[in-house]
Order: sequence, then C-alpha cells, then structure tokens
Amino acid sequence: MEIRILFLGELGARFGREHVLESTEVLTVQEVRRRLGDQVEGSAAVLTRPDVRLAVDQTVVPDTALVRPDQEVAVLPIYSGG
Amino acid sequence: MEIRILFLGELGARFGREHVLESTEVLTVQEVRRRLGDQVEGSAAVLTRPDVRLAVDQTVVPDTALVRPDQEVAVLPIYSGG
Amino acid sequence: MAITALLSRDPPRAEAELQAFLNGRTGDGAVVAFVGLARDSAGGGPVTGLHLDHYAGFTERSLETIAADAGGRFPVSDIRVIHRCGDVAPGEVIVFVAVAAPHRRAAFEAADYLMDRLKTEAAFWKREDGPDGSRWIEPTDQDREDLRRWSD
Amino acid sequence: MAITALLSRDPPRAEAELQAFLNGRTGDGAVVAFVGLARDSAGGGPVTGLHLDHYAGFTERSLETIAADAGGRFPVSDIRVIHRCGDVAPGEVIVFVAVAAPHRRAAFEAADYLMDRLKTEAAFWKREDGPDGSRWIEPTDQDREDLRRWSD
Repeated sequence: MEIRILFLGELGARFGREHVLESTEVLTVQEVRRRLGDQVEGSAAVLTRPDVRLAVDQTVVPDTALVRPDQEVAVLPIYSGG
Repeated sequence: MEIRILFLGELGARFGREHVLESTEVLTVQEVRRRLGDQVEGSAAVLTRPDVRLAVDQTVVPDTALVRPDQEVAVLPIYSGG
Repeated sequence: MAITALLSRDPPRAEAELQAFLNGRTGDGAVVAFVGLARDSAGGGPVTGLHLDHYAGFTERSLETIAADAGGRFPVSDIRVIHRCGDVAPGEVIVFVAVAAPHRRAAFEAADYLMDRLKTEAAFWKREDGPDGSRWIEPTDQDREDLRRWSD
Repeated sequence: MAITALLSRDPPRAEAELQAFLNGRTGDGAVVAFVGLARDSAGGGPVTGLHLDHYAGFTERSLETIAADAGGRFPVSDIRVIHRCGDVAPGEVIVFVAVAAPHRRAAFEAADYLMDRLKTEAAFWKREDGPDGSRWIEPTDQDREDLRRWSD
C-alpha cells in the first residue's frame, strides 16, 4: 500500500513534485512528516516547519490527524496568493 | 443688448430652458436674479434660493459678481450628480 | 499619466473601453473598472427611463476636474471617465470609470473616490421617469455621506 | 445570487467577461470589475514571467470559498471570479473579478474584499522569473495588512 505525496510550489521545485510513501499502517500526519523527511533528501528541516501544512485528501489537517495507506497527502508551503 | 439665460434641469422644465434679459447696463448677479424673477412667471421664489447658483460664462459666481449685457448666465439648481 | 473624461450621448461600450484600457499595459498590476447602470426601479417604484440634463461645456469641465483631482490624490497611472447624458433606458450604461495603478489599493480608492464625486458633484440634473410621472433627483443622504469620507 | 469562481489555464478575457456580466442587468446600479495583470517588474527588477502553481481541486475550492464568503458578507447580486494558473506573461490577465450590486458601496467593498482574500488565501504558489533567476513569492506585508482590514 502506498500514500501518494504531492509537494506544492517551491517544495515541488526543490524536492520533486510527486513521491510515494510505502506504508501498511495508519500513520499520524506527524509521522508522515518524519518519514517523508527521512526519505526525501534535504526535506527534513522544512517538513518540521509549522507554516508547512499537510492536507489529507484535499483537507488541511492538524499533525494529530490520521492518514490511511490509500490516501493522498499534499505538502503545502505558505500560499503566495493569486 | 441682451443677456442670454439658460435654466437647467428642473428649472428648465418648469420655466422654459432659454430666456433673454434685455439690458444695456452692467448688472450684479443679485440684480439678474431679481429681474429674471420679475420677467419669468413663477420663478421669483426659486431664484432667491441660495442653493440655486448662477454661472456667468460657465463659471459659478457669487451674487456680487457683475454681468455684462453680452454674457451668458446659467441658472443651476442643485446637481443630481451622475 | 493619461487622464481622460468625456461626455457621451451614446451608451459607453464598457467592454470595448475596458479592452482598450488594458491593451499593452505591462507596468500596472491593477485595473479597477466601475460601470454604473440605469436601474429599472428606485425607491420601491418602477423606473422606465432617465434623462440626464447637462450644461454643454460646463458639465464636461466638471468631469475633467473630478478626474484630475483623483489623479492628483492617488498614485495611479491612468484614469478614464465616460459619462452619459441625455435619455437612458434601464440596463444601459450611465458611466464607465477605469483606473490603472501599479498596486490595487490605489486603483480601488481612486475609482471609489471618482464615483463618490461623480454622484454628487458632476454637473448633471437627473429626471427619473416612471408610470406615475417624472421626478427630478437630488443626491441621496448616502451619496453625501459617501463623499464626506474623502474630506481632508 | 449567482456566485461563480473558476480556475483557468488560459488568460481570462476581461472584456468578454465584463460584457457577459453586464448583459441584461436591469436591477443593479453598480458593477465593479477588477483586473489583475502580470507586471513586467517587481521590487526594482524586471520580471519576464510568472508561474502560478496550484493543487488541482483544492485551489478551485479555495476560490469558491472566498467568493462565497464575499457573497455572504455584502449585499451583492452576483460575483464572478476567474483566476489564472500556470505560466503568465507580463501584461496578461491573472485574475478577473466582477461584482454586481444594487448600490455601488457594496460592489466596491465586495471586490476589494475578494482581492484582499485572493492575494493571501487563494491556494497558489507563485514563482517570479527574471533575468537573474527565479524566486518564489509570499504575500507582502501590505497584503497581510490589507487582509486585516476585514477581520471581524
């Protein structure tokens, strides 16, 4: 099973836009941040920043929220606005 | 010699838009108001109102300003705006 | 800075005016356009048409003065004002105002200011025609209050 | 009330949008349109283009939320928002916003509010490209200050 990961904006440009996190268990958003930081070289520091928010299946959620293995997680740096 | 008179807006609709005031002398705006009020039936009261302003050759002037016989006087009720 | 203020007997063509105003504009981030339309009702009653009386020459200068004042007051690049006179049917354009500026705050404020001045100080005399007759209009209390927001 | 908020890869055609928005409108006295253009410079340096990254679905919903909030907050009749994504050249339209209302104050305020929200809370990630490279943009202090004007 895999969690599909999207890095938006500058993070997509720096680390690649699409990633996959292999997982068979339910993870917290906090754990997704940590595992992604381990897996994607150079991303660990930025993934701990509170202004980098995560959306699960298109909804921004707190770090305590849960992520199932079939869900999509988007990593959202601060919006620039339009 | 004659002073050409224009009544704008509602005053034009009520009293007729164009009038002529016969005059050989220089008059004050105050005198133009009075003579017009005498000449144009029913207009005397409205011509004494301070919010009815007079323009001489396209410039709004106070009642003490002078009007020469060859000038144009416009009687301006309060603007509606656009 | 280009400031134009025109009087027109024909309805301003808002879409063509906007297109011309936008064309080739690469230094400004913001264009605000205001389109004033003749409403089909007012004060609870139907309105079948408007007549905007004007004083030729004098009315044009009142528009030019208002536009120039806006250009002097706000950091804007260009201003265009086209105001209708004569007979206006419901739904037709009465006034088109466009303001371009590097930044949006100035464009919004200048357009807002222009309309507040135009609604009270443009030299027009407006008659509303309805099924029960006609009446000549003065600025509303709201119009006067809006204008006071800009007093220095 | 019709509220539409759309994302578009193509430049919004401001003049056609305005015309469609005005067409047949007889109950509203005021239409305010805002057109946001890509500038050819920023912070003193030239800008050769913008890229507006978005998150498909999520970004559209952010636009819809902002438009709906404006519709709930101001006495307006209709709102239309069209926001660009992808690559934008200088002078091209980034955003078109139109608001119709019976009275102009509500139309101005709703358009102003929409732009303040869109400039900070629309889910875009903007990259400015110039001769010296690219940089990713955050809302300016001015943008954040503008937004605070509307906090309840």
